[in-house]
Amino acid sequence: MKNKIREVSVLFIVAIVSAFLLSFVYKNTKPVIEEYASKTLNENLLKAFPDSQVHFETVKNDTLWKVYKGEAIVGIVFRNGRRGYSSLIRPIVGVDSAGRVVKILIPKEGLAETPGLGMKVTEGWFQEQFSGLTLGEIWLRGDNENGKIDGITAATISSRAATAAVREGLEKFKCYLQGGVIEGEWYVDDLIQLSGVEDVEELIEDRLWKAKDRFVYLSYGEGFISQVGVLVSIWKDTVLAIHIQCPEEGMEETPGYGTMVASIEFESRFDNVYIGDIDEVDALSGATMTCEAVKKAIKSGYEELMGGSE
Amino acid sequence: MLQLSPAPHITSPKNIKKIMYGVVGALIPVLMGSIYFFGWRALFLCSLSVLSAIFTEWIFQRVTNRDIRCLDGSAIITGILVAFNIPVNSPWWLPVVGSFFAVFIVKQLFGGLGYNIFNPALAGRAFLVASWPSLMTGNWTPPINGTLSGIPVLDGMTQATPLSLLIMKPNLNVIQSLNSPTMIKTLFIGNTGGCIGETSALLLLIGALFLFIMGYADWRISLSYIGSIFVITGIFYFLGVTPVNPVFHIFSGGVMLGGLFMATDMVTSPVTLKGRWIFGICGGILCVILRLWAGYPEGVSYSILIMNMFVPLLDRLQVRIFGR
Amino acid sequence: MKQTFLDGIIKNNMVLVLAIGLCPALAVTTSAYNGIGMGMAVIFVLVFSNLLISLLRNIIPKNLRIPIFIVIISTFVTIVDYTMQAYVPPLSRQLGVFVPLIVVNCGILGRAEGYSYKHPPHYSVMDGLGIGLGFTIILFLMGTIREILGQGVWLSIPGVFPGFQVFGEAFTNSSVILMILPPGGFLAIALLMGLFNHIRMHK
Amino acid sequence: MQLLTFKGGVHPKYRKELAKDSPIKKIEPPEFIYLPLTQHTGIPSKPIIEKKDEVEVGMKIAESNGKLSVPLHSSVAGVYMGLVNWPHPLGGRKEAMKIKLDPQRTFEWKEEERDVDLFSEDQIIEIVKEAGIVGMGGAAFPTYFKMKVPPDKKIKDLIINGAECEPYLTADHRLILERAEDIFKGVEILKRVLNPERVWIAIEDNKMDAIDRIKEFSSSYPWANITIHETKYPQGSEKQLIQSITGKEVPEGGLPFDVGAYVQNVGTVIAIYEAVCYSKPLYERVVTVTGPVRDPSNFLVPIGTPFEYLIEASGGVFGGTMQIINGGPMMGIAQVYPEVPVIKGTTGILVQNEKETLEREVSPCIRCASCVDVCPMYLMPTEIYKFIELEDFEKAKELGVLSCMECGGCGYVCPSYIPLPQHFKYAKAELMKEKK
Repeated sequence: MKNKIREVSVLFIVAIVSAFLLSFVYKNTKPVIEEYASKTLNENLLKAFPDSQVHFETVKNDTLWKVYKGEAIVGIVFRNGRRGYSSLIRPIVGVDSAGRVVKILIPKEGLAETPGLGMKVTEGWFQEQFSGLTLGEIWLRGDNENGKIDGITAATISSRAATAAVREGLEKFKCYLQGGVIEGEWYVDDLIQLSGVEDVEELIEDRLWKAKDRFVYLSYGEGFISQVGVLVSIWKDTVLAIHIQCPEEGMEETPGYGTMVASIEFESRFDNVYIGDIDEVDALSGATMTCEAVKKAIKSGYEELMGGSE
Repeated sequence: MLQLSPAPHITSPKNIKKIMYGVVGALIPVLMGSIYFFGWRALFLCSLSVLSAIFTEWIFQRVTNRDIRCLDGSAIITGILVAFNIPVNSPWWLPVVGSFFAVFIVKQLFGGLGYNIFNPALAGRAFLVASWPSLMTGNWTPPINGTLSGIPVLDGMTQATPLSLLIMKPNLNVIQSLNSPTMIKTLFIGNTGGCIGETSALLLLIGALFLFIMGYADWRISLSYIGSIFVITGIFYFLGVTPVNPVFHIFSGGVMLGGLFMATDMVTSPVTLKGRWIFGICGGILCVILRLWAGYPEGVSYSILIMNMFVPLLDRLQVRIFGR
Repeated sequence: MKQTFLDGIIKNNMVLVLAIGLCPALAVTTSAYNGIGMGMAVIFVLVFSNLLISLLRNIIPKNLRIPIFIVIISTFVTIVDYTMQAYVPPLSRQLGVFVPLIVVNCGILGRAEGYSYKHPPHYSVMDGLGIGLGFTIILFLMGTIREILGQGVWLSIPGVFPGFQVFGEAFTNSSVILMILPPGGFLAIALLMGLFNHIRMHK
Repeated sequence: MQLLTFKGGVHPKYRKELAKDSPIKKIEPPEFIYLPLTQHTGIPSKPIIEKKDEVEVGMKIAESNGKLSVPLHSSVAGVYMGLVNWPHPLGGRKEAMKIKLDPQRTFEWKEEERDVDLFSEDQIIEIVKEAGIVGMGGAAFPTYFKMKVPPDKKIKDLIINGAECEPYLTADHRLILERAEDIFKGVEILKRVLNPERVWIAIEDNKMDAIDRIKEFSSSYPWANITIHETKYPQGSEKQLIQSITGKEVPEGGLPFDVGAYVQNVGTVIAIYEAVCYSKPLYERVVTVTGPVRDPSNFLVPIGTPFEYLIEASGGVFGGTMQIINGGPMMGIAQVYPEVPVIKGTTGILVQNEKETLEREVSPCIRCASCVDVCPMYLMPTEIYKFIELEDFEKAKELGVLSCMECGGCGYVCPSYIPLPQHFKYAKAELMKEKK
């Protein structure tokens, strides 16, 4: 018994000492790390919207920024992701007030496309093609008559994904250029994005909407700490797309773990999934509870809302 | 003085040199065909590749003090097959590097002739595809004797093989032309875009027939490989999974070259009959999966390389020992 | 002491002889700079964890030694991680998850268990230095091979120095991409291991 | 006409035409005869005469020395010169009884014919043992021992092996042509002892004249079924012959009577007949001398005659002797000394001149699997060979190396000229050592 106490106390002391040491290091490095992060972000934003007189205001963390020149909004910068060949391609796109792409930037970091093929989306010549294009023109030449983008030879998937990420992001966020912000609940701007059209018919207040060719519903699931909201667009039995409430929109899951589910990459895992197969979607490691909450929200919302309306 | 040698005191007329040079001979008509379709550059690249293979082997055997057997024919086969697996307008150094990798890394470092796990030429091709993907998969020239065989030219995609059109989600017109009898005929003759040695199904079949008759290659592997591709794509065609018919599938791309000359490589295929059937069928299934659902248009080389890995396992499928 | 140090570099080389710690060796060695960075991080963790474990070797109870080792090692790893994030962020981004993963690098736990738990502090520090240096050298060599063949440059530091052009512009434009892909890591490690064994056997 | 056959096997060049048409000639004995004490599988015989003793033809000079042993008889009349250490055709030097010929005393075996019906089965077996008869197809297994079938095993198929599958050799072929009736008489004796349900006489289709000759007697001996076999090596191997005829496989490590079969070579059958009916011991046998000799022939040779004497008798070699082989080209053993004597199991002597001797440069195995395809025992020689090279004999055993009968088929087809049978012999020897 005495031995046991000794053993445990040694472990305890070691742990205490290491905790003190770590908190000291953390305290000293945190400001440096944060400063660097904001510096890089600012640099990237400036690359996407090169104008020395502007400043950026974050609308959604890591996703949307408004660009101010003095008091006036002169454009937006957004970041939108689309799955490429083997990773999520997330271009940072600067848009001027006319809805024209100023510049795009696809950072190498976190990108795992095939070197020499898909990785070429990070090359200047590819990104420069986007400058000055409007919504209808952001297509690969082969895919659309108005397309003005030359794909990368032998890397169609990656170039198509990069192009689509820019186009879809532009479509999604262009409302911020007119009138500024859409007022209302957290899901309102995403509702427009998910319904595909601007005028939707509200079937059940704040819960269920009908668009031209799909339904959109809002549902909540019990997460690790809080309720997690999920906006789901669905047609027949197939989930078309989902949007998960992100921390900026009021989700209160464990930062760095639970909140990770509110990523475009995770959301894209639910694209075109049959409702019965929702459980098969891979969870994020470290955020099992929150992922379960999302899945539960999708399923329970479906049963509750769609069951009655059809 | 009497000589002492172990029994048996007579041997069959087959020997390594005959087998190897037999295979080289079987590849000659294909080479001549590709010179006809693609011009003299095909021969140029092929010679470079062969020289590089032989030279690499010679150097290695010289440096490591082994018997010099760089002219036993196996290096020549590897050289030719590496060249057959690259597009004709590749830079000159591509086949040289490919053959070097095939012979040095894949063959000699594993112990030389008979000890390599992977087919050297295919591994060489895989190396080239991974290292210079745009040169290897986006660099097609139409044969000099015609346009790309009557395929409607897509904007921005003038340079494509019939097979690589498939992965670009083509429209109905293209699919119709891919399914047409003219297309099949062109693919059979070989007057189409593709790697140097893979386009002409006819000439490849002639060469392979010679090998089968001489017993230098096993027809079971070829039959099971190509046959399973045909059957599976046939089923998928009727189910609507793949838009093109099975005949197109087996004549396009490298199925013929791979199934007739690469999968049948003695060193890297199983020794038992049962093993060979399984090898061929699984290889065919893999090839279809890779073709239809993987990133590259072609799946032949990887399907065979993957099956190569299973050969030691398949060799354990021993036929029942007599009386056991 | 000197022998301990040299053994750590050659006779007990972590990658080539003991074949442990291969995961970071394969994953981060796409450039020589990355290799050095990873190596330095490992040296730091190894030396300090060895030292501490050796100092505490008479206090640490046998039954609980593994958890205590892990706590000590992970403390130093986290220190390295924060420090790198703060002062060499590009390198930290490049090495990514492999810095935190030093915790489970079996090389470090292996030395703690196999050496410093049984030897006095000065020997343990020397062992940590030697093993760490041996690891760094191999990572540097692998990084060199892969970077030169795969990218045509040598010792490039992201954002600071573009690297030496080794074979000229033409080669850089059509370098052997395979070498900076995962198979290239395996190839490089296999070639180095083969060469090393060849030299050892024929000495 | 349906040809019977087995799975696997090879088709070498047979070259039987060399000696096929040469009738069996009785040869004059040489001056010295060497009779090794080990002429059969089993324990060596024990000499029972003293040095300088006079010996007669057919006189017992050494006796059976244990269960698996047979007596030895002098093949000439002369004087016993004592034991010498003499080359043995199966390799090495072994003890042999040296006999000097007395040319004055010529001799022809002239015992009265005896009625077989007088003897009981046990007596017949005893006669066979005393006559020193061993399997004459090459294996040299004591025949009396083989005839003592365990009482719980019933012989259903008695197979007379006339499928002389070794290339070049024609001794059995000539025996069938010249002494067909004796064969039938010998089989009748065997039939009495073994009491089989069926009797088969198996001959390959490259010996059609022999088949015709046997068929001439089919009316007098209606119990005999003649089976015609595909000319394929090793058709004459015991297990393959049983498989060809009955479709049954002798179990691994088992004996033919495990599947109710009994195989006996035609030469042995004649020896049994002579021993039982004429009380003639086994002191001479038919040997084919062939290859690039001027006059390839089939000799009736006193056992103990040196090889070189027989090669001389067939006219000598042209092209320079490079290799003298005891037996045929597939399984025969190359000899170091030309003076080795003929023993009871010597089926033939094959000579090879410089042109025919193989210059084999061994290449690495390319896994062509020819050996796997031809192995009549369904082994994987290429795999077994790999393990033997690594000295992993246990693994080789697992893969069935002990089933290998060293027929040489794999070595014949190997395009890399790897002496596979040699490796298997080595592995089997090593495994035997371990067992001990």
